[in-house]
Amino acid sequence: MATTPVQEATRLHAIFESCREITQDVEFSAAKQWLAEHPGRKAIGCFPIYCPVELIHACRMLPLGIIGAGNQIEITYADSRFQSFVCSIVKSTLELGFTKRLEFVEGMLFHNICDPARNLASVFIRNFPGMFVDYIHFPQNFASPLGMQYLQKEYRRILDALQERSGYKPTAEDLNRSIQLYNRIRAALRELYRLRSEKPHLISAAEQFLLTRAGTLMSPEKNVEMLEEVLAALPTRATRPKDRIRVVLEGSFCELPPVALIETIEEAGCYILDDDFLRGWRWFTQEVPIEANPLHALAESYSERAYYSGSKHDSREVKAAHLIKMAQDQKADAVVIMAAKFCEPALFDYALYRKALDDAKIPHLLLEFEEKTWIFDRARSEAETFVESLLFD
Amino acid sequence: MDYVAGIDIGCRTTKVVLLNESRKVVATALVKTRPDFPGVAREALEKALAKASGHLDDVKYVATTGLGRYNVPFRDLQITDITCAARGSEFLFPNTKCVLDVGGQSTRAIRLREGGKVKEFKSNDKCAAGSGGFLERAAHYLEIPIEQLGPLSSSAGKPTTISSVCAVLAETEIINHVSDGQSVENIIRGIHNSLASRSKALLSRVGLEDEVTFVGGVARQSGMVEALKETIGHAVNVNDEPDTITALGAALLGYQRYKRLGGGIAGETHKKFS
Amino acid sequence: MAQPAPKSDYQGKLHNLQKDMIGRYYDSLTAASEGRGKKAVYMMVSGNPVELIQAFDMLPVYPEVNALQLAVKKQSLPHILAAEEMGYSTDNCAYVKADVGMYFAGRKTPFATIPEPDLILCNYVGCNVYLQWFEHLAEFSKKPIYNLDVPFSRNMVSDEPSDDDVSYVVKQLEELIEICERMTGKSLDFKKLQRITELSGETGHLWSEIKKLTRERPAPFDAYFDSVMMMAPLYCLRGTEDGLWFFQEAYKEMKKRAEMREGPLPEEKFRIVIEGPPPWPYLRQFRDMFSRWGAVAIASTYSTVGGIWEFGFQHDPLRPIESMAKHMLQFNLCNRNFLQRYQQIKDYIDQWGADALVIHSVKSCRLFSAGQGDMREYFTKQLGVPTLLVESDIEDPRYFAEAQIRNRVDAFFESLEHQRMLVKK
Amino acid sequence: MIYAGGVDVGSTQTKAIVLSEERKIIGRALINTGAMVSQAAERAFREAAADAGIAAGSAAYVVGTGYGRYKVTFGNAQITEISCHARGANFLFPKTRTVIDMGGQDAKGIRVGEDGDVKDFVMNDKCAAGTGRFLSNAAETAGLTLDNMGPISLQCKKPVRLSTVCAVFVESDIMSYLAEGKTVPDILGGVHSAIAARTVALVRRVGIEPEITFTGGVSRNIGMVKALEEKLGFPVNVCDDSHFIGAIGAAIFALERALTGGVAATSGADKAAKK
Ligand SMILES: Nc1ncnc2c1ncn2[C@@H]1O[C@H](COP(=O)(O)OP(=O)(O)O)[C@@H](O)[C@H]1O
Ligand SMILES: Nc1ncnc2c1ncn2[C@@H]1O[C@H](COP(=O)(O)OP(=O)(O)O)[C@@H](O)[C@H]1O
Ligand code: SF4
Ligand code: SF4
Ligand code: SF4
Repeated sequence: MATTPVQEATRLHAIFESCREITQDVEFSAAKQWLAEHPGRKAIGCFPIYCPVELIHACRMLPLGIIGAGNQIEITYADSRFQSFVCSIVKSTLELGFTKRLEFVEGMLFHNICDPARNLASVFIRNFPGMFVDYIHFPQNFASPLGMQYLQKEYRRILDALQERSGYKPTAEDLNRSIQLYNRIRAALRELYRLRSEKPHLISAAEQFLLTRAGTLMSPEKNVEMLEEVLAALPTRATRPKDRIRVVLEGSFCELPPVALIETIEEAGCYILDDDFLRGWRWFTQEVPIEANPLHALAESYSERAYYSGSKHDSREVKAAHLIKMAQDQKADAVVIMAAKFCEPALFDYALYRKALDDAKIPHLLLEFEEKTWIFDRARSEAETFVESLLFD
Repeated sequence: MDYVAGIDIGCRTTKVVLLNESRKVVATALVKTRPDFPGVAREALEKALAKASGHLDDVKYVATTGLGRYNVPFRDLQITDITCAARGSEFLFPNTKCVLDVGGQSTRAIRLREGGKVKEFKSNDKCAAGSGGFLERAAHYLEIPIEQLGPLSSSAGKPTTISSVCAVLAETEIINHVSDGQSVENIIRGIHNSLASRSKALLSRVGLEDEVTFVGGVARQSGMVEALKETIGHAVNVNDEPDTITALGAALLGYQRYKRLGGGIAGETHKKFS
Repeated sequence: MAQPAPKSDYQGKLHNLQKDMIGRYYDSLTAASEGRGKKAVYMMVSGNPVELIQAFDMLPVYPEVNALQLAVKKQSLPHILAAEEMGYSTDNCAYVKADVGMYFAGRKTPFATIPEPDLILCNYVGCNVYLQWFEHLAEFSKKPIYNLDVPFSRNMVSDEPSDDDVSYVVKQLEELIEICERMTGKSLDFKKLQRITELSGETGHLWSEIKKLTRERPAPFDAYFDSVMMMAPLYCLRGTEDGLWFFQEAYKEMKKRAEMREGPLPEEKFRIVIEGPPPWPYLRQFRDMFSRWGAVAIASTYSTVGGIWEFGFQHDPLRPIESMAKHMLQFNLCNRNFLQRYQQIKDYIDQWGADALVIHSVKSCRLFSAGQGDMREYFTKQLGVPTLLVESDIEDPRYFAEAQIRNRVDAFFESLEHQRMLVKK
Repeated sequence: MIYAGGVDVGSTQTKAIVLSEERKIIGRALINTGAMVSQAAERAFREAAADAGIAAGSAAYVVGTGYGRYKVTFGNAQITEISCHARGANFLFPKTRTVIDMGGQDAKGIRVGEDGDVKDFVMNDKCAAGTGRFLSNAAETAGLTLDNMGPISLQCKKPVRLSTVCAVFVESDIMSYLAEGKTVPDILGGVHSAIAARTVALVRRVGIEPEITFTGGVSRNIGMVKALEEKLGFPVNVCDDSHFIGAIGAAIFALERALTGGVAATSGADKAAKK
């Protein structure tokens, strides 16, 4: 295949732009198109952080990342249900429902990440009676094998509920095929992250975020093709390294920062070498093994092979250990904690991070954001100040 | 004579500090900010130059900061006001550990590392309750000139308590106090106390440590300075022109850059003015 | 029209008894902190296996109760600020912040010195903040932690937990027994556990009988403000002879009041259900706002965070472990979903006979409050129950805007009164 | 002839109304509240009485309302502004089911029954964002007056998106937009639409049912009337007396009390009278 660098650059640009479009489309046209092309099939919305998409896919349904509406819609109904001190994603997701934008999905899956999300599931049930809504209890006891065993049973329960909605009863092979497909997606994403941390000028954090986010809104088959294409084109991308500080970013595992905000931080002079954007969609540090009992493989992977997340309370390790390790692995100059406003899991984590980072003498910055914002003056000047504090001597 | 200028375009006032070749402050100037940032920056610069009997051509390097730092076409460098406030404070008071900057629309607490560098900072969020704008409104309501706030507050006997968390709603509270016969002095001191306790909370979040340098226009008010001292229980550094410290920081950082570049860019800067 | 607030605190014998007993409980905390007492187990109030802890002669310590005591005694703010200085956000649950602040201030309070934990038992019932809170305490104290994971009541058709849920919790309780055995060097005395469970069962039963007394008109006590007094013994002394005795006395006294038609206010004009925890730092002021209008709470959801007995649950001495599991899964407010809470409130309104619902929405506790706008919507629009929502906080005195809340309360009762006039006309 | 009065002591402005026995508005007054709340209340009522051509002392019953209602020392009773707005709106527009009140420092939504009784209400909290105060600060920054800001906002082509709803910070936002070269109508359009969106979101909590009556000082601003109508998708009732609705409601309560003598028409007023 002889493509010139110019053609490749245009192609990459086109992919990123189409991802941007998909990401900002609160009408979910890409998903609707898939449904139109696959008559009789259904879509299931996944609320963050982690959702067992393999189960949905094996039931021949389309898993969709329903993760708020970004800064694309005005919240006028959901404010009446959730108070001012609740994070944006809860409200904008509910707003999507009230504005009838979720009528095309068959159902929504929620789980126990935090108290507002917990209550949101009930509010969905009451307000959208026709919708299938289920709530997954992810165990929080990992000190004993009981937690993992319970999760396997919980997956069985969810799978039963899903197959009833889809009318298709998946076999173990179906499940393993889905696991394989998502393994490929996650492997491609891991590879992109690896590449970025090595040569951060090749792909920005914002671009990669767009790729990942758009992937949650399209079919996994299409997603994997797209990612592998990007992966092939990137190494020869003609971009120049810039004089920037190297940071790793943590805290945005659930609510999504606006893309422009990520770009703002990068423009302020940061290379973001690693981050936890859309953590739930990249959940596993290794491939989920292919076993005779796929539900066991998934449950075990959840408990043993997951990235750190503020919603998974693994008391086997000190909280900040993973973060310090991430910063050290990446030889980062600093850590940026980007937490969603009102997000208790992220804000509680910060309290422990702060001390640990100070002790480890790693400079850090806390930025709070709301997905619904569209002006980033304050974040810009905070990020600039932070960069200046590391650069000026 | 060659000059380096630091220009701080705040939301209320625009400040200029001029440094000469040997890094001495030769003039400062202050004008009210208008929406026309380039124009106001230039006007302030010219005002300072007039004091130093200098000419625009003599300005070899311009560093901007503040809200309008990106809107000045003839700048050579833009830096955030937090970095600048830290640098300016450390220059004037070398033992500064914390800086409190209360300007027209924001309050910031900064913790310094060695060398006047920023270690950590916090600013108030989208809410005017802890800023100079609140004081301006209060002055307006109580029908006294803003310059009088400081002295009046200093002479208060029994400060009133202001409990409202909103700058606007606090006005109602102030009105009530007036109609209850509270003296203007006590009320203003009450406002200062409430601002001081908010400032302390912000300072504590970055780690309150002696010495604290107080910058920004509100530091012009003696009563506020006293209230802050009382609340934090430390001495507080202030100078006569606390609102120009951020511009001074910009000028110092600009000077550093200018020296590093060997002065070779003077010609270009010059062209930018025309 | 609102009257000047009558002296409404019920200051009977019970009050002194409560003070006495809780005082003794706090003394045992202080003793433990000085190394002359029992082993301290930190636990959450809602859905806990305190019976098991008592069976091992260990001391239940409730960080939530300590935090609320700090707030009542107006000691919370400095601790909250100290925690915020450490890096906790203004938007984090202030119970946690007050507790963390207090922890680093040497665990000294005006009512007791709180012992360091020997075991941090995070009985995770629905509140995700619990997990964070105890995780942090474990990191600060470097003491062992056990997350006892209680699956959330997420079955929308019934609140009955599945067999898997029950056996999962039972197995974890068995693990916990092993942990306790290791810690105390004693093996579990099953007979003792049975006796304790029996005491718990009787205590819970009496508590539920007391709560049913407020179906009378007038209600003999305020099921929000006065219930609070009875909650501490329920948590701290459940499963003890003392605890049972307290509730026997309480039942006698309340029953007598009911028979004599004595209520907490001179006249019971409005019967309300209150949802949400109280503003501890301003409890008095808050109560007065309702007393002025002759409004008495005849039921409250807050009084069920430690357990729901009034709908028929009772600990069973024959199956102590299973009944603890049931209690943790199903019969406490925190582990129930929002729709189940709607039903609970609806039952109060119907069966206890209430005129209105008051929602006190607190910023700290999103478990309680996130989504109460929807609850308000359900009760006003779907059921036509007059509903008032006011906001403040359980712990952080900075969020109590007295004038605003009062204005709302006044307007609400004004309109209720007005509607009554219209009906009478 | 029996006269009754209503005085609505707002945070910003004090409104007074005199009603005649046959429920006709015969006197009005509007003054700034200022610092001397009691005096303002008295002065407003005196002016209204003068406007009606009666002696201030000849009113049989006076009800005070608004945030400063307890300062209406010469009044016979106090009633919250929520009840008064509902009743006043019902008087001017009997089919009113929803009241949107935007005053100087707060915004309210009230659901009203057929008799003008309050079914449900909500108010904004602790923050002057999205209130009349926000608008008057915006007007001042844009170099306009309250009277012309509304009409000018209607010429808006492409509304800007504000980054803040803080009544104080809105000034710097507007300044930045002016600096960027945005037009005054576009900025004002953005201001009005932001506030309208916030208000509608607030009022939705009580449920929006037509007819909707817009009350309070901000209802005099045509730009806000249009912006609200656009967000609501319904027309709203406004008239020249909309700013006075709270005072009118108070006056009606007062008149009912005066006419029924001992028998309570509204118990609120009744009990207070016995005090
Ligand atoms: N002469 C003065 N006396 C007292 N206070 C003053 C004086 N000048 C300015 N201030 C206060 O300082 C504030 C402006 O501070 P400044 O640092 O200039 O703000 P910014 O940088 O945001 O423009 C005003 O809001 C006012 O409260
Ligand atoms: N002529 C006018 N045009 C537009 N807005 C006005 C006009 N007069 C008053 N307002 C607005 O009304 C507000 C005062 O409303 P009002 O209902 O009297 O408030 P309050 O009862 O709190 O004093 C002012 O802040 C102003 O924004
Ligand atoms: S952003 Fe935080 S608070 Fe909001 S839903 Fe996600 S985890 Fe919960
Ligand atoms: S509370 Fe007051 S000062 Fe703060 S954002 Fe709201 S209007 Fe502005
Ligand atoms: S959020 Fe509520 S239930 Fe959870 S710890 Fe805080 S106060 Fe307790």
